[in-house]
Amino acid sequence: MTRKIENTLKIKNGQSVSLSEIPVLEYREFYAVVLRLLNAEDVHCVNYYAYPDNDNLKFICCLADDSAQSVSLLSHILPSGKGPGELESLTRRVGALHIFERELWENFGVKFEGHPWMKPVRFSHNRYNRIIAMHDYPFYRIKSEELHEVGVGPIHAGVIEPGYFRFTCNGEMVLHLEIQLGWQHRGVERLFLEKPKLLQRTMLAESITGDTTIGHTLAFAQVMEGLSGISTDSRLDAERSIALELERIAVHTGDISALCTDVAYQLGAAVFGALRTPIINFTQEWCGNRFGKGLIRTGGSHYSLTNVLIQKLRKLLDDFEWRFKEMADKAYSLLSVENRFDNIGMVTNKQARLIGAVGMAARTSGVKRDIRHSHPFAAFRVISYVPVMLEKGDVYARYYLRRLEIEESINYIRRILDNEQFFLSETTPPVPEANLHLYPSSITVSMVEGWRGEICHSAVTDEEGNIIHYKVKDPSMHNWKALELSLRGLEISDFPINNKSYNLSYCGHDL
Amino acid sequence: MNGLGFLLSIVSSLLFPGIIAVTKAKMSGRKGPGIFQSLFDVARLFRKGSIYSATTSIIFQIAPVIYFASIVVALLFMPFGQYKGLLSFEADFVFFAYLLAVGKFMMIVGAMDTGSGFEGMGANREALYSLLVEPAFFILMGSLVLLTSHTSFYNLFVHIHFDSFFSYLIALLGIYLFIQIAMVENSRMPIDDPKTHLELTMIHEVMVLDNSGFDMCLIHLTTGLKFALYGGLIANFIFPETWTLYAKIVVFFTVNLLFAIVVGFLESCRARNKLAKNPKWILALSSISMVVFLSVLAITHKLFLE
Amino acid sequence: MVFSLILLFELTLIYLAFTERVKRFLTILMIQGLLLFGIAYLQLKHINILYLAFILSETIIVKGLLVPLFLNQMRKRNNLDRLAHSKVSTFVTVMAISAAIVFGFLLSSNIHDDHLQTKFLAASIAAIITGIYFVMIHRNIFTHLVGYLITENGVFLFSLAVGSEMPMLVNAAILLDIFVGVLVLGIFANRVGDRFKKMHVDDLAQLKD
Amino acid sequence: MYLIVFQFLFVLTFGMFILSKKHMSYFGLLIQLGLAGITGYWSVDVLIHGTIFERELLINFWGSPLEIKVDSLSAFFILVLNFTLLTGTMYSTGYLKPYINEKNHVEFGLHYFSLVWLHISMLLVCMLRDGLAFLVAWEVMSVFTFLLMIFESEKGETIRAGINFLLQMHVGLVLIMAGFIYAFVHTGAVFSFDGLTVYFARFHPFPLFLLFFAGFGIKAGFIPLHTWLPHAHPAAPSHISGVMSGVIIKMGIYGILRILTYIHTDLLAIGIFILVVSAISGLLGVMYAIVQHDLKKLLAYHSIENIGIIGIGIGIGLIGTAKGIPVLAALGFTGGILHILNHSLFKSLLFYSAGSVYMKTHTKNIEHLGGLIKRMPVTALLFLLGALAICGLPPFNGFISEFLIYFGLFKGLLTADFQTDITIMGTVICLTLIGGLTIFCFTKVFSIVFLGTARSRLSENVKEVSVGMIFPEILAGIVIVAIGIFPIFFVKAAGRVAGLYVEDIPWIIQNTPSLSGVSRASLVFMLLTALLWFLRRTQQKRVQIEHEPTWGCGYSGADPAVHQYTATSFADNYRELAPPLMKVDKHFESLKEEDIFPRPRSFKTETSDRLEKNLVEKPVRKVIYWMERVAIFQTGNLQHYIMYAFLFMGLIFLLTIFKLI
Repeated sequence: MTRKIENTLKIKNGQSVSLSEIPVLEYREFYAVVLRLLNAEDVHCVNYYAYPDNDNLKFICCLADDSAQSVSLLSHILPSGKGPGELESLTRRVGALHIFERELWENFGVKFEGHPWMKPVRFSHNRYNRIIAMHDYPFYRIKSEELHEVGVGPIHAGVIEPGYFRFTCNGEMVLHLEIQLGWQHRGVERLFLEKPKLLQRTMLAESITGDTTIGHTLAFAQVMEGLSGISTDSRLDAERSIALELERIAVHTGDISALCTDVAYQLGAAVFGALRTPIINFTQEWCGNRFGKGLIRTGGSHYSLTNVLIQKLRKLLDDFEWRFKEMADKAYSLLSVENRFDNIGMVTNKQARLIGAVGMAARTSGVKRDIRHSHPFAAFRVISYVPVMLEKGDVYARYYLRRLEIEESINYIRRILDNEQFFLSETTPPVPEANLHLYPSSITVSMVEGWRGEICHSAVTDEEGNIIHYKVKDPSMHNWKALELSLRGLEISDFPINNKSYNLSYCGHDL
Repeated sequence: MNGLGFLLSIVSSLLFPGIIAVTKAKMSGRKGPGIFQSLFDVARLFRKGSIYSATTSIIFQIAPVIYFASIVVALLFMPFGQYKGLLSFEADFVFFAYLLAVGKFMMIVGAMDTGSGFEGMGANREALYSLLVEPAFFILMGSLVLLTSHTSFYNLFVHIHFDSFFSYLIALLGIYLFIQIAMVENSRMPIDDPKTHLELTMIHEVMVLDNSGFDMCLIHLTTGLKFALYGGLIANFIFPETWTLYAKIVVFFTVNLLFAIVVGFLESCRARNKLAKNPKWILALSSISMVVFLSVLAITHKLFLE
Repeated sequence: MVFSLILLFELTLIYLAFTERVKRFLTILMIQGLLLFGIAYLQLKHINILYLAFILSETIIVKGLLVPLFLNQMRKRNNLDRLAHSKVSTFVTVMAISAAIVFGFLLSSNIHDDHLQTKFLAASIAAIITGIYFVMIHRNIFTHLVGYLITENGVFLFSLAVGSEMPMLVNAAILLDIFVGVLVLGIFANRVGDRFKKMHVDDLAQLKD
Repeated sequence: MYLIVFQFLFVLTFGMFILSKKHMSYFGLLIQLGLAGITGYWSVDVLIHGTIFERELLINFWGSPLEIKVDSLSAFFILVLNFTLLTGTMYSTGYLKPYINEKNHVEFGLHYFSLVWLHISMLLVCMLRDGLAFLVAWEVMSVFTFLLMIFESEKGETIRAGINFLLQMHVGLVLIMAGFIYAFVHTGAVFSFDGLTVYFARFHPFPLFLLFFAGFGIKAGFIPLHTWLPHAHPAAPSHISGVMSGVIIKMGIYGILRILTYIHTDLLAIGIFILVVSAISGLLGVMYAIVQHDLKKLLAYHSIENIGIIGIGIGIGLIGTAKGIPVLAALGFTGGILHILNHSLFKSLLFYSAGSVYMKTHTKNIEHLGGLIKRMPVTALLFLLGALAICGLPPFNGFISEFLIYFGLFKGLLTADFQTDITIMGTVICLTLIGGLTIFCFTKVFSIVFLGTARSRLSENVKEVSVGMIFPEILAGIVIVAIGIFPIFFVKAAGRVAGLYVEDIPWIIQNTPSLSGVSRASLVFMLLTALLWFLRRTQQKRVQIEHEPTWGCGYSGADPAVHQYTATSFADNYRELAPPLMKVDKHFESLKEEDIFPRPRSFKTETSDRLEKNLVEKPVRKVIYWMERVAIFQTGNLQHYIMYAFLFMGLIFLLTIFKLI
């Protein structure tokens, strides 16, 4: 399966390989290879991280090739002589890498020469430079005495997570928006190493971001399964996919409701808000938790999707679809709503590519980036999924895409339920593993398309099979930049609906 | 008896926010707060202490007082059928409009006193929109002056007659304009959404972010009073002269109730305007009132059209 | 009664000025067609029943239904749901159209002619100016068409202004009306409908006739 | 007796130079008090009894005795200018204190000498009827204004503005002179104002009126003749700006009003002309004002706006007279004339308090100010008073004059014909827009300058100005409130002046109930405010009061100076509405689609007066360009000049041969 081409190691989504198989390049060569690979349209960087390896710093870069359905791994080593080293920044050439290099700089003090936007990512507790504090964030300032700044956060009027937004404005027009995050750094990645038990780790994955429980837990489970060589049966795959799509439907419906609230369209807000409830109630009936906590476990499941539940689900979907359509027809053709969303917060296709947008933010700008399609996992390997695409990249597109994706997800769940091969056996899925023996000196990259976009988890083990590095990447990491871009030259009053239209995760970014 | 309009308006003002809230709740299928909830809120605020920003000066403290006083004095002009307002005089509507402007001036300045970007935003928008809505009000009043040959609120409403189909149309347009002007003056939908929590898109509510206690209590009361002000005008607009006092009182409250329900309804069934659209929207009100004026010219046979 | 309808017609022009949606334009066209139907009926009640039937069916069917529905089809087919772009700010447009309305009244109040029904003239002037102004400020070919149709409504009103004396002229105007309508629609159905099916509004703008 | 003292005071002014610098202002004030007392006495007498006061001065002028004549128009202006000049001199005592060491004795003496003589010349302008004497007094007024203006002559900007002022005043003078001469040549009547009666009775008055309007309009600052005004006001010391805006530009209005007393035909055309020019001045004045960053320049543009309001009153008054709508005529004129007084009060107050701010912070750029109310509370509150008054808000004086105009307009609606109704409605729209825009502008100015936190070091450590500077402001403030609450007395005085234009003024008496209604409502409003304030105080005694920083969403690292609205930002929202009129150049590098990480940038706006650019700067540049072309010939080489002479002679020779000359 694994092949070595162009000094890289190509693996599949969720596959585990031995560390030694990953080619270690000179930085100059690494630089050239990464640039060459990223030149292709359908290759993007899903993760780029480093971990201390025998006093050195080992950098691992994962580049996903969407057309070949493979992930290329390559690495380089920065010997730690006297203090942190200095590398030439890749961001200058590929903007999308900015967040990874900033993270590396923040955590290890590695200087990236020529990086245009070297700012702290999340003020992690284990950051290299502990002197810099929250209120020292180096904001971009436009030199003028005629502009005013508006600072919003970290405590918001709406009950949302903490984040600080600073707008540099001329009157109503926003000239620059800068987002400072990192108000709730919990040290999730370090906790993965500190908590030895699988259950602890699973629960940790469940709470990376509360609204994407299924997505993150699934990514985690895939990592564990990959590292321990467990293969899942088709029934489990189907259940996982259904859970993922249900989560997508629920959150999207909630977001549509929230968008309606933000433009003061009360009817839409109330009805969509109410529509979300039966979906999450079904999840509760299935696994006991409305947000799907406890549903996804490594190697198996405690809660089988029984025939009774399947019948209920079918009925629920029929009911939901009908009611959703009725309200959506109204909400999506109401001119006052359309007027409010239209033509604002545009992120062009070019910009989306430059910043490496993922998930919805990418798909609304015409960038076809969907892990379900390009790196299929679970049931998506069997029944292919065709992503929904929009071109314009404005708030309306993001509002509209949610509707289309909900409809598509309903269809997809039906296709799984209708597919005989998944539910042939009456057998319940295997009981989840309690203790795992992980492959020594291995690495796994697991990707899942959560409702927000691609989630990437990656783990590295040492010679004894202990995890020595666990890396989580939430789609928000990329997409916060899209929010910044879409505010350029926009009216400040359009910020809330823009923010809501992305609905990015604060804790997923802060970790 | 001249103060009847004033008294009735005060009564209806107390219920206004409650009725709007109940309507909105019913429209979205919620149970919603009780009608008197807003009054409890006001009472609670009255008992509360205040927090002042250290940046503010006396302007910030006196602004709500003047704002409230301006609306109350404006209500003193409110006629009721054949009873004059307490302070009625000729061309009193000019004083009325400028008095409202005093309150607004002070609120804007008071908001700017906090030195906050949010409140600056709200103040700026309020200043712009209230300046744009003025012409609509004056043209409408000019049309009524022309229609009735009188220049005080009391006389305007006493002498207004609707007889032909055409004059009913004018009456309808007049009511429409009064409602929309009220919406702009009160920063309600579709100009502004008072229920939103988004500091960046609000107008009036963001201006009063730093107010608390007694000041906030006055501001809350003023919201109702302002609605009652326009509700009262609309009610006066449609009273026929011949009705008895009791019928008028019933109609007065019905009109106010309907007005509140209409506001609640409007706020439920549409999205608010994009902020950049508001100036145009408000300007269109002036255009509509200009058409009303032209048609009044036609009714009074100043404009001879075959 | 007739004057009330004319008044409503003027209001549709103001509405036209501050709306920015293609969809809304069509609603306005439809309303205008209905208003014209009413006006024509009330005004021409006394003429030959055949003529009347002809004129009425023309206003309600062609202006009120056929044209807007057809345009709506076009809009859907070409995905023209978005904003109608214009070079001039809406703020100026509202003022310009209000000025046109006042101008119409001022001008027609100064004309004293026994053969002229000035109340139609006032609205007609306003509508013609609005239509032309609309064509001038918009980049988009579709909105140009709306502008033409508004102008055409103005011409219809104008023919009513002189119409009671010269019923033939009314007929001529209406024939012209239908002719232009059909012609324009035909052209658009061919050009926009098929060849540019997938094109965006902005691309259409380059098509300027 | 009074007359002799009056003239003796002229001579006494020369004593100014023998005094020490400290005492000059008091001496000037004394003389001015004398002048004001005497002329005020005459004027009050004239206004009360409606008589005309006539005397001959002792001075012989051009061989004949110089006659002074005070009618109600002159009397009204004399009272206005006396008050403003007195407060101006009082204010200057404190304002010029820092300059005592900087300026030498002659400079200082000249300043006060000019101030007193400005007073004298203005009084004479109002009193003289003889054409030539009037022109001399007019010229003297301009020259002394110039001298006063260039007090800070070490600044290049001041000199430039001063010369610009003097130049434009001379253009005005030439136009007025041309008017007199034109009338004189055509009729042969006396070379004086009274001589114009003959001309206006015989010929179409409009063309000649236009000439006079252009001449006086330059002084008054009607758009498009306003271009000197926004430069002169900021350049002059603040007491002079106050006087300039308060009364000097009103002399232009005086001239126009004086001319109008002689015109009895063609009033409709003149009325509409004045109305249109004034409406444009009013609207554009305030629109330009909003985008200014220079405090005094902004106030200068507001002078243009208020001249517009005065003009609107006069314009509709004339239309009313012409159309036979007495109520429109009476209320229009009364409102316009009362606004002359009102504007002089609140505008001088505003300029004085702006001057105090400048004196303490040394900057006129409002983007550098902020939070001054805590350091200069009295100045701030007086400025607020002036701001409320200039916005025409009750219960202050600005409202009264605007109310009269509105009242006249709405009353006029009833009896007017269709076209007049449309005109009236147009005027109403203009007035409401002007009112609204003024509120927009003054909420901006007041809050940016006095509220919030300091935007720069300049406004951080300042102190309140001396009592001597506050006193004249308080005087003006008292009159502002007095007119606002008890308007009837002042309206009657203005009505007396309006009587010159309108046959009888029964309407003034008829609308007094309305005015007393206004004062009653104003009193109720003030009482209610006081009552609520008292209630609030008692409530606050019982509850807990805390002081915290302004709500900033819990973020501690923000700089409060940058996180508040700036003047540019405040104005920007409105500017978007009228981009063709408001040319504001933004110097700001915009980003391209692919620039996802912005480069270091800066932002700056620049406002330019489009009218000034197109009407003055461009033609002047054209002229200079052609001058320079001609200057090629001026080589300074003798041979060349001789050659020119030969060429010229040759040309003459040729032309004669071909019988062309």
